Amino acid sequence: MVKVEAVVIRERIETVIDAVEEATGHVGVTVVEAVGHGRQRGITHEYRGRVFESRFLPKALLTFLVRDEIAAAVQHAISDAARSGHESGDGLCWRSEVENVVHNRTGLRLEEVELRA
Amino acid sequence: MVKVEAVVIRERIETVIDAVEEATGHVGVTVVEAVGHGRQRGITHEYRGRVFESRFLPKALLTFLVRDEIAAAVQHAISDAARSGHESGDGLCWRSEVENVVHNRTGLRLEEVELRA
Amino acid sequence: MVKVEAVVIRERIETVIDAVEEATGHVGVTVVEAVGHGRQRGITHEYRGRVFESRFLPKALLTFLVRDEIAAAVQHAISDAARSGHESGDGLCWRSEVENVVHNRTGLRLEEVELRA
Amino acid sequence: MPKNTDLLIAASTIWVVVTAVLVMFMQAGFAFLEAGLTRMKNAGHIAGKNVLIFAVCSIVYWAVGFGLAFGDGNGLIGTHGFLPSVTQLISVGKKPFDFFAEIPGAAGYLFEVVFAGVSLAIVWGAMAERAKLWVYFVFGAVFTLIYSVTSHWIWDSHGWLFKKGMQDFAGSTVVHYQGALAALAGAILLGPRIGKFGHDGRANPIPGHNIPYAVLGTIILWFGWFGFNPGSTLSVDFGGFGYFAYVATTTNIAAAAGALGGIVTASLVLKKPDLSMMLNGVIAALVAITAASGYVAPWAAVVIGLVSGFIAVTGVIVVERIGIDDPIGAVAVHGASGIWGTLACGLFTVPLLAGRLATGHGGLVYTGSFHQLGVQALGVAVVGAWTFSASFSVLWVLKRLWGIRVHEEAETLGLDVSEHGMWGYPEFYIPVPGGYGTEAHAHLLGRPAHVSVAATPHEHLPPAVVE
Amino acid sequence: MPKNTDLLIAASTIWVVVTAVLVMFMQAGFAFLEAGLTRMKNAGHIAGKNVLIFAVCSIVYWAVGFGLAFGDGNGLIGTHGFLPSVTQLISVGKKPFDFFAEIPGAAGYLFEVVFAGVSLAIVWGAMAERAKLWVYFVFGAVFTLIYSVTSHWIWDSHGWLFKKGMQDFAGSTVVHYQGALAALAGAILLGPRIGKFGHDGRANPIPGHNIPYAVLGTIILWFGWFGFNPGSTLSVDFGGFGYFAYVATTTNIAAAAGALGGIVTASLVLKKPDLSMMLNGVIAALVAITAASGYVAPWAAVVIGLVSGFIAVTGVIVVERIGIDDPIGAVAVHGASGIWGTLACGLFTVPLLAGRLATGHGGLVYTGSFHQLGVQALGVAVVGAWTFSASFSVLWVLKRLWGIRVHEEAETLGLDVSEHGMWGYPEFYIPVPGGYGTEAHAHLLGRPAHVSVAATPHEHLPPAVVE
Amino acid sequence: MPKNTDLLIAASTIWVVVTAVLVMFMQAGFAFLEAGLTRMKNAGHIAGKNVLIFAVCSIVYWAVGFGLAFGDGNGLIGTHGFLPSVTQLISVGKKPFDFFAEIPGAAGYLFEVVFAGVSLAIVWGAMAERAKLWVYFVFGAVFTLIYSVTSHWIWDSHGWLFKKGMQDFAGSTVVHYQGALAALAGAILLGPRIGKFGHDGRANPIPGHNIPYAVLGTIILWFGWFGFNPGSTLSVDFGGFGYFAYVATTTNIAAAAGALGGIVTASLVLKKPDLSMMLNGVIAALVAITAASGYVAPWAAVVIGLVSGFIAVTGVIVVERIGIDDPIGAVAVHGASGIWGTLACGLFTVPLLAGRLATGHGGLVYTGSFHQLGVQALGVAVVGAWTFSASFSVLWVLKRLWGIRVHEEAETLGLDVSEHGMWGYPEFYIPVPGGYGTEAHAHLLGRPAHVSVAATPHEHLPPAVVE
Ligand SMILES: Nc1ncnc2c1ncn2[C@@H]1O[C@H](COP(=O)(O)OP(=O)(O)O)[C@@H](O)[C@H]1O
Ligand SMILES: Nc1ncnc2c1ncn2[C@@H]1O[C@H](COP(=O)(O)OP(=O)(O)O)[C@@H](O)[C@H]1O
Ligand SMILES: Nc1ncnc2c1ncn2[C@@H]1O[C@H](COP(=O)(O)OP(=O)(O)O)[C@@H](O)[C@H]1O
Repeated sequence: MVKVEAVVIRERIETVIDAVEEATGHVGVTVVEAVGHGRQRGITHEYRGRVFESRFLPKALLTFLVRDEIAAAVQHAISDAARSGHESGDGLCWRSEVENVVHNRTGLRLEEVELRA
Repeated sequence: MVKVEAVVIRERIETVIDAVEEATGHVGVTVVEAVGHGRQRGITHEYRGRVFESRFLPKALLTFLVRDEIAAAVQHAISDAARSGHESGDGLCWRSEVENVVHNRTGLRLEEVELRA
Repeated sequence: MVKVEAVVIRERIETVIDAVEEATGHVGVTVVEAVGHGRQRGITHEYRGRVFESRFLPKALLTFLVRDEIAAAVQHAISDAARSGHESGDGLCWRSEVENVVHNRTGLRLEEVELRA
Repeated sequence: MPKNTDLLIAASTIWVVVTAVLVMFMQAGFAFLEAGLTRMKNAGHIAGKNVLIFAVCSIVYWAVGFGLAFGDGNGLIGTHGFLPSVTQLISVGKKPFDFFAEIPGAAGYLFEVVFAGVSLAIVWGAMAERAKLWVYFVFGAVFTLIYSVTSHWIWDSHGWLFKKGMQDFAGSTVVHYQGALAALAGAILLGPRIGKFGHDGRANPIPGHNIPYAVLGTIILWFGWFGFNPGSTLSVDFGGFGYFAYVATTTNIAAAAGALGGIVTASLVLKKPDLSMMLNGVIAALVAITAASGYVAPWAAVVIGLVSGFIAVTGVIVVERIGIDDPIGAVAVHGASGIWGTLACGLFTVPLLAGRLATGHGGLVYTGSFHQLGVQALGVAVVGAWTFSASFSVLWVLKRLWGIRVHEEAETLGLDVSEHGMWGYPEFYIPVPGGYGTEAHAHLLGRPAHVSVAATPHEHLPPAVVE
Repeated sequence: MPKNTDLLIAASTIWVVVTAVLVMFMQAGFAFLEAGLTRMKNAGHIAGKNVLIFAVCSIVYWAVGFGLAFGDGNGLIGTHGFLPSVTQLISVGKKPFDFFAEIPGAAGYLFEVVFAGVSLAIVWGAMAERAKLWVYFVFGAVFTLIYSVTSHWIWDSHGWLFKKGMQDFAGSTVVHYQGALAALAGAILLGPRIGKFGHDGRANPIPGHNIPYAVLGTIILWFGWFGFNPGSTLSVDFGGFGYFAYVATTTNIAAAAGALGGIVTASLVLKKPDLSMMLNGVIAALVAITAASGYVAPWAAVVIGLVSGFIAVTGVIVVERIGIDDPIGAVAVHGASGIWGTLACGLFTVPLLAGRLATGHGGLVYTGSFHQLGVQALGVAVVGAWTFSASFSVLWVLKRLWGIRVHEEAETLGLDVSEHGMWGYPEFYIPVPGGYGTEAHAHLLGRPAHVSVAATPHEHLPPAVVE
Repeated sequence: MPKNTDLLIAASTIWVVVTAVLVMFMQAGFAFLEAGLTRMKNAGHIAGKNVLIFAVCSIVYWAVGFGLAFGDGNGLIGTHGFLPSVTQLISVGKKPFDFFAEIPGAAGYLFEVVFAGVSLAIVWGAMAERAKLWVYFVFGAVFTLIYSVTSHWIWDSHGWLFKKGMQDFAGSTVVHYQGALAALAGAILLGPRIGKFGHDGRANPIPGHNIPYAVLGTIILWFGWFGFNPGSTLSVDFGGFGYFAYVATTTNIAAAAGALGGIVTASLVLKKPDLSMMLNGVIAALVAITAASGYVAPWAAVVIGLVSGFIAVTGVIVVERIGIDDPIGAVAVHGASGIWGTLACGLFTVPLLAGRLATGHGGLVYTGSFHQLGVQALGVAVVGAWTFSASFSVLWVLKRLWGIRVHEEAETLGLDVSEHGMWGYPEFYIPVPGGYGTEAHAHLLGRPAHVSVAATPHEHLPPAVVE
């Protein structure tokens, strides 16, 4: 199968997940809270007269394990839905091959489980 | 080497780690708190008379970097130990190739470090 | 492109990121708080006369998506900067191939975006 | 050798000052109840604004409010005692503050200003998580005056509603109902918080972030209410020597019944013993018994409390149903229950006690007469009209002129960081992967001098890395 | 022109009501001490239940308990003053509450009900994190009655133990030891929390989630104790005019010594200055000085406090050793130290002060006689037998009939969400990847109308994606 | 039939004990203000140490301090009343404590010891997050004595500064300025926290972890200050019967003005209405009005408060500029503002009130004379020299002998876990991936018996895994 990973702004997590489901019918995602640093500048804070910046911004890291044939469509849906219209910070989306994806509950391969569903 | 990743319920994190060690002698894991969405339904909450559901459930994402020969046994041990008996939510386990795994402290390849140990 | 991942101690996160930028000019990283278990022993706590140990130690998981040609230099910079001088716990650094890295905001491939920048 | 009148002044002043101080502490109760029932991202702002508005109130009430409310004057307002002088404050029972017969004017100010502060604290509960900061200054000052006028009507011996024999022992109407009226006006003009109502119009729950805070706030309020009601005797002998102990007893019994009424109603109506509803039940009961505490029998206190618990739970839901977003339930808890408490006097006042306090007459269940109930209803109606229209108009003007609600981004980001530049819990928000409690990052530490402790890394490095 | 007796009533009532209010506030102290020393997942429930049980207690004590304890009656129980009338509550020194000579019956109720509430709060400390909600209602009501009977024995002028000259100035035995006995019964019948004892039987630490809460709780308790002990003079002249100030002094000195005893013992025995143990030391000392505060010299207060600190630390460990899971250490802190304080009177009571308070005689170190020590020991033994057996039987029956412990899943998930439907800190638990403070997710906001702001995405998309 | 003098003693003792109790509660205020304005990793330690040092202070003050300060003696120190006896504590207006004319010696001890505790609490604010635990014991004891000497000079009727007519009604100089002087010495000798100043010397912000805590702390302090200032009449008739109510009024007005002064200054100078600065403004104003509360007119209280708010904000910044790391701003808030309050008497004291209190004369604005201002300045200078040098020397010696600062690792890890073995919020720190509220991990639960519930896993496993 293919592992599609994406870094998105936190406000868009559910939008992205819904977009993937609408576009490809795929259900199943694991989400991790992340912070990122990129071209975008960090947030400015003030405390007792001191102004300072955090170089990191809150993001989320999404992992989708999907059938090879829908991988491209999933990526498309993600980067489309992740787009917020801000000048910066919408993150990335990429994919890689993974082998032998096992479904813990049944011990079967995920493909089979998804077929049965 | 091989990177074995697994999504498991949080209660089973240590059980899974112990199972891997027992089965293959492998020590070394990195754990991240995650939340997941899959076939399973989310939790229902009530507050001031409103009932609502969170579509996400708490999970953990485990990453094991292991020698190629034990990868299969590690996966086996994981999905076995991750099985909770609930109807749903036990997660997945998969693997992929990784190159040049460097051990930061010594700068050596992890294989070598493990051999020496 | 190449995905370089690293597990480092939290105090070194920014040192590592700066080292990568200095060595290769690469900007862009996604950071996740993790806890790890390896050769190193955990922390000891005391509460109301009971001493106990947590087998896990706080770490961070860094993900860099980089151009193939600089991957080696990036890994070098990481494991170098991650070295703390403690006897243990400095973590790992590895890499793997990833395909079709899309930049969400523009929908372009990340390579192109980086070229333009 | 002190004279007995001196000793009476001493005892009365001790009593009034101590109870005033208890009431002042209710600001901490409101701060934590409100912060607990709202979101983390606004916690510092919500808690901190209680300090701010009590400050505004203290100054304005000293300058103008106290004179308006308790200075000599006519049936509508007090016309003397503005910016009171040292002598006016230290003398006892002298004009313009002769309303306070056994305590110095200063004790009168202290006791009455903390009441104004409570009424003001209620206002913001319903406006929480979206109002602009400066609105607290401006409307805080204006409401203090609106409040002062009403308190003159009902409490001052020249007040026209007082003369009609209206019974509002410690202010179910004056303090709580009034606060709720302004809160309602504010909530309507502000509109609901982002995300409170879905596109289908269904209300979404926005859970408060810290129930232990809400519990602490509620216990502090219960505690402070022992100053609020018993202290309203304004002396040690009003109603008889030590009568205030009786007032404290009805207060405690009603509050207890309110907790039970609230949690039972929640269990039956909502199918869950919602803790925030139990706490609302306690406060609603305290609000209701405020008017009645000096007038009713213990059994009536139980009834008043139980009903208040029911009002709190159902009231919160009804307010939400009609599309008003009241984060902490101020309209139901202080408004609906304040009305209930005021009317309850008309039902349950014991003639004997009405006599002892020389205010109005016995209630329906004792006298069979609707007279007192009528007086109470009149008060509720008049105050409702005056305070709501006054508050609504002022806030409406402020909204038209400068706007009273923060921008969408500010609200989404949270008022702590957008209005004050820093979160209430920075270590949960400033995205520092090093995480809580470590500051090992560039903007605080400066770069560590050396990034490597290995002699020369290259030596150890595997060819694969050096290539 | 007030009469001197009126002024005496006024002053005494002020004193008793103010101190009663301080004691009532101890509920916040217990709520935060207990919440702080238990886990996040139960924080709302733990804090909230203190409001609930104080409510139950207030109603039950008004209806029955107060009469049982202080109404006219025989040596075993009071038989009058149930559901007291208005007149009974406002009159001073009249039957059935003539026990209270210088304050109205209402002041008596208020002061005594908050004591019952404290005793009840102690009970639940040892039962924390696993008891069912309804048990609080039922056993709360029952224990209030058990408590009332004992307090009649020791405090009421007709009480048989009082007649024997037992010295328990403010209730080391009546309030604290009793609460601990019920707590012990509850902890035994409930069994330990999941995970408290490993398969090897070794106790596992389950750290409390918030030490600052525990500190706040402890300071609030220390604060409230200045009502608890000094207020027990029930007038301004018992022991001499202003004698209550002396009681406050011994209380403060003992508490201070308790903190030092606790932290030093912890440092020596546990090799760490455990903060929770220092706090337990303070409370244990306050518990011990409760009986002795009116009877002993300052140096004795220091001794009592230091020993209490030692008892707290070692007691907590011993209780754990014998396999009892007492999350906040109620059995050691209120039980063991309550016994110590009661017996300490038999050792250190100053004859002069015993005389002034007209209760019992001097202690061993002054009189060389074991008499008073014997009386104290008798009281401890009798109350121990009565309260433990009564509490154990009632809880045993409840357990047999309906079960008093929540299900395993509920306990693992936490009582906040399982019993009340919502966590005490929702933003830490509701798994929302958007994280604290953002509600930008489906179940609250409804889907955003547009998911893309790019003109038509396909144009920009690389072939690789469109294929 | 009580005599009027008895009733006077009763009333005065009630007043003094109640206000003393309010002041004692200020320890909770400092605990939460300090914990709120420092980091999570030190929260338990910061909060807990307030209990510890108040304990040390209570014992030392009882043994030595009280005699030094208020026992009979000469102009420099008291020489009697150490380890006071029962009789000395229960008798009224008798040697060695005849300074307290209308209350028992015990009431005197209680009221004065809580003041010493406040002064001591201030000391540690500036030393927060880096001092060793034992230093609290040693320096806590020493400072209590330094403090006692100064309080004798200014407050005791034999004190040489008192005889000069210095006006310090409740201790802007004695309590707050002194505490700040020791705090300054400590902050200098400890040096800044790791990361406070960058390599370029620029100060880095280290945000406090919990603004709601800081708000609670501030409101508790405001609440407690109603004991602090008004209670300093030490009777019900000093300045006239019920005069203390006037003191409470100026206190409240000044505090309110301080909040406004603080937030306005912050908005103008810092361009943000920083909440922590508003809170500092409140406290600075309370500090300043402490000396003046009995002497000045309401309008002057407003001026004093506004200026204090300005001093708090600018002072905090200046202290940081000159390279001193004072985490909660003690030096500015208690030091600079304490001086301001003391001098303000020289400016604004109303002659009438100076007369009523029979201390010093009217201020510059009324009398046109610089006399009182001179006396005030003298006091400030002398106390500054004495307390700073004494504190600095003692801490300098401690530093030389054993070191007063924790090791770098301990400071980085946080004092909770390094000094006490456990974090103040364990569930945020103990790295348990199971996360908050679940203890399902080996070191607590012991291994689950079975790891699999599937019949025999191999059957289901895909060939790829079994190979
Ligand atoms: N090369 C990279 N490797 C890993 N993560 C990256 C990389 N570039 C960007 N990211 C992630 O994407 C987020 C957005 O990137 P950023 O450059 O700020 O957005 P934009 O390119 O739209 O300005 C970053 O915060 C980071 O989490
Ligand atoms: N296709 C997927 N990609 C990524 N994560 C997945 C996928 N399917 C499931 N998961 C993860 O596994 C968890 C359990 O999946 P779920 O479908 O709920 O379990 P089950 O299949 O046993 O019902 C999910 O919460 C999610 O974290
Ligand atoms: N085989 C592995 N797979 C995944 N993560 C690992 C592995 N080995 C180590 N780690 C990560 O690296 C961290 C440091 O490893 P550890 O063995 O403690 O360091 P050292 O080898 O320097 O003693 C661990 O806490 C874990 O997070």
